Amino acid sequence: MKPMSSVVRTITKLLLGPIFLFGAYIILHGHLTPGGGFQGGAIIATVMTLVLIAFGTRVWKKNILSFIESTGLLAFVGLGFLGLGSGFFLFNFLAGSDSLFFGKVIEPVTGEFAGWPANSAPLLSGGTVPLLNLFVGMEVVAALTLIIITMGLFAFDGKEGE
Amino acid sequence: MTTALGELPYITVIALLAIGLYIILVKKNLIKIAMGIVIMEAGANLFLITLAFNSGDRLSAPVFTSQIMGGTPATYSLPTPHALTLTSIVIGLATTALLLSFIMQAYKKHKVTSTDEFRRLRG
Amino acid sequence: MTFYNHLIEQAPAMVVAIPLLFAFATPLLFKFSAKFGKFWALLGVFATTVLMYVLAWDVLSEGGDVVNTYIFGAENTQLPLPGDNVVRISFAVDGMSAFMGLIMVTVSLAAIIYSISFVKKYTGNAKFFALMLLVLAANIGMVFTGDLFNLFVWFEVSSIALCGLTVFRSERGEAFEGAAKYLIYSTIAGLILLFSVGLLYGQYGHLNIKFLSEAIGGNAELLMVDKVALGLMMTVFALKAGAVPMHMATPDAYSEAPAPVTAIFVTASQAGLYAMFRMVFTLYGSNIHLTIDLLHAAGWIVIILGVVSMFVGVTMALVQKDIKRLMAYHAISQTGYMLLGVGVGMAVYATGGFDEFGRTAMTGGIFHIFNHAMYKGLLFLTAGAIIYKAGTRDLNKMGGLGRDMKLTALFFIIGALAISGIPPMNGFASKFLIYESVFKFNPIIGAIAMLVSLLTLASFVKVFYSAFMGPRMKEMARGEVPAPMLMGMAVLAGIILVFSMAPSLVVRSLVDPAVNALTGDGGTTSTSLTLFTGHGAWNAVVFMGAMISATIIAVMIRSFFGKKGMTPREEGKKPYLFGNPTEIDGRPIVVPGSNLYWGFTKALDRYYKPVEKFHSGIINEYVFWFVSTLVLVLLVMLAWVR
Amino acid sequence: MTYGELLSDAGFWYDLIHLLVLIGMIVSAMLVVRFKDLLSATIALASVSLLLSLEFFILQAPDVAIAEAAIGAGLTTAILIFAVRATRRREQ
Repeated sequence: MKPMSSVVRTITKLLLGPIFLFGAYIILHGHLTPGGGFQGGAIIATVMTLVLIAFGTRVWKKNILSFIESTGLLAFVGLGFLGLGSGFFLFNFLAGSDSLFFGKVIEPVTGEFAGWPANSAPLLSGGTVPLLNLFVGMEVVAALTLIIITMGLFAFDGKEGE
Repeated sequence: MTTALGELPYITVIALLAIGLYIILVKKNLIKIAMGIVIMEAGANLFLITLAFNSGDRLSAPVFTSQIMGGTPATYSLPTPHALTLTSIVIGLATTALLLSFIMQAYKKHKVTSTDEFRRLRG
Repeated sequence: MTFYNHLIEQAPAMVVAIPLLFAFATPLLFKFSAKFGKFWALLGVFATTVLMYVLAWDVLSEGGDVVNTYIFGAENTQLPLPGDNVVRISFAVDGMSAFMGLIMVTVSLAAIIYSISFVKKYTGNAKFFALMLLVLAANIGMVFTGDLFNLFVWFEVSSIALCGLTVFRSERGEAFEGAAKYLIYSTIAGLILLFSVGLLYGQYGHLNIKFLSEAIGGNAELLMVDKVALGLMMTVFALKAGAVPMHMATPDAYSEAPAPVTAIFVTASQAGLYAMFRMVFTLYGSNIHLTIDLLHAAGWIVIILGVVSMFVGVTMALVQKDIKRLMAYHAISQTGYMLLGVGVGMAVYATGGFDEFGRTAMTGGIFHIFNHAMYKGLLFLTAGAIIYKAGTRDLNKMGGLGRDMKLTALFFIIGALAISGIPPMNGFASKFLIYESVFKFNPIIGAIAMLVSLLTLASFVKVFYSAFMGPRMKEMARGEVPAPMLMGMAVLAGIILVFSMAPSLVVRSLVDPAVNALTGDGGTTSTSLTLFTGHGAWNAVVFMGAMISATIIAVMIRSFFGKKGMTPREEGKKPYLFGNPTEIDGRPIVVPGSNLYWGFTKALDRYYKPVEKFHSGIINEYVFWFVSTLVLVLLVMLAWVR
Repeated sequence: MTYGELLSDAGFWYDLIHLLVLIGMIVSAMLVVRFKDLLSATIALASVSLLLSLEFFILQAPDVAIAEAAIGAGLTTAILIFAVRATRRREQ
């Protein structure tokens, strides 16, 4: 696929940042507000599609994408196995453990430990859930972009995909 | 259900399923058939979400910040079907992408787009 | 808590999580070294197999009706269900699940060992092995799941991954066609399944199977939504299992997929069977007085699907020229036996007939699932080996492979005898249970079942004759297939031989717990080394003893009274089917495999013409048959069930 | 005041928008059937997805609405356009 006109490319450059940021927000804030790894990942993948259409198919490297995809999936399952260490598969072992970022569950009014997460709404309260969202997001971005690139290459350049 | 529309979402579900099925049964173009599947998926997803909305009087989205804003925990629409629908959307995308790439490859190999020609395997 | 207890507690989740972990790591490791990647994939499937065997041992030795639950992310994985945890994702492993899990891991192990050298000549092996492991995880997930939505998810994951594998490095455009048809079929089926899950969720507000089962059983009378949901689900799972008239995409995908993938395809179809039986017995069987008519109607639907599948499958197989397509139609025909056996069990469930012959029929049907997975997996693997060496899949263009591929020929014979139900193979043991009990249920159906077995043998004679006998075709590669492929086949062949000799032990330790898990019956079918059906008995060891002594007597008679001076080779010189040089011009005489039963098929022209038109290859018509079956089943459910 | 109450309080306008979205969805789906030009049909399908995501939003499922908007209206449309580009544009 050839790059499109400079108008399209400029608009794409302008839109790129905000949409990417929105996708990242949806991923990282997914345990508290509507959204999560999949939704955010899909939004970022639409940006990737935009970039692909505006700048041509040469932009993305497939190898890196498939590496990110495998890593995301592996990290997700790995986190499930880590839960095994302190309890059971996919156990939310960070919740309520007062660890660095994700474990603090504090009642916003009284400041005391509030038990299980997601009953109240401080940002750093989901335990492993934000991490899982992040990994899912990685996987989804990479996988959907790969699909788009492979099909785009096939449709416009007549190349066989992997 | 507090709206005046009553059963209309369900009627839409039936309509979407029927239109999708009609496309799959009648239309001969393979890409049209893929579109029919997408429409049927839309119908099934809408069915699940409507179910979640209709269960009792729980009308609000399952956003937990609403509790801080003064809502009671009981006033949210059921989150389970939402999770189901999300999964079904993911699966739908995967099948659509895979099906379209098969159709593209088959076109490249044999130049077929119609189901009448897409029948080397038969008998 | 000892290590063993901890292992058993975690095993249900691990059996799914380990193949997933290995699958996702495989592409990364292939980047370093292809050899290491293959070893890693093999390690993954091996670890899963060992863990599954340990779990199955634990579950089956408890008699099968004890449910080993696993609730994801909970503080205690083994909380009783239903309880506070009904919203969570859960696995429930009982005898039937463990039985199916054993099948999945065994066939996958054989298929992955086989693939190591089978896919060597292609690129992109990393994705192949990753997808194989993913299919394994999806299949096990489908038989372990304790809630309906997970069932849908694993159903779709398995379909999508299998379609991806079907087109793996295929130069044939037909592979894309087969995969696309299978994908369209299974996607529409999946949507109907999702819709029916939605119906049950809307009515009862839960997805957990145990919870739903108690909710349905607690009703004063059957609701319309219950009947509709059961009808939809049964048809969907019959499609996944490949029952006629919703089977058309199945032979397309089976025959175009690479051989190890086809072997796994068979187990994926059987997961569909499992899901159907699970829905009928576990979801609707908790209050028999309420659902007795429903189960009776469901049983008859399953029986009719089974009989039609058996007959259409085997007759279509007789006229095939493509070796894998022929075997694919046999897979459909054999699925008919399982449907028939369990269907008879369903139809007489909770009536007097169940103790009399229903249980025997069910045991036969479920035992046949195991046998079918083993011998059909083996046969598909041998077909792959034949295609690997012959370079063609057309039966008329191959021949003489038996001279070089002696081991493959042996494995093929084992598989072919087993699928045709020749004593003393394991296929006979399960078919024996089905014949005896179905004959008591309805003599005509029993007779059809035996006729189908005969036709099966006839068509495998044709394959053996075309592929292994006759003159060697010039363009074919010489020699035996590589060792890993032989090992993969040997695993399955060994299991078939062992199970042939001790069918009653297998029934007692594997099949009875599975039947008990479905029906909650608690009975047994066999004692000691003999299988009893109430009418007759089958003991492979006695049979073998009789056969060996008969052979010895025959040899003795021949050596004492036989005509002296006749060399063994003289008989073979005649221009018979074996393709030896004729005395006239020295050229070999070959009857092409597809002409072997020409007279038979010609005589049945009035049957074959419409049936071949029925398999038209047009996907719109295929979907139409699916939808009309769906409508028919729903009509039966709504009009005839009280 | 929760989100649902906010929307229900809008009363007539809420119902009107709901009605329009549902009818628009059925009409767009019928247009998919009617259009012989596959690119037009793809755009009609995208509008089905877009209206579906609006409907999800009205039915209090914002997370599903986000996913449907990104997937249905964005990515599915893109791959359908690729597929039409790689095969024939008109349905014969």
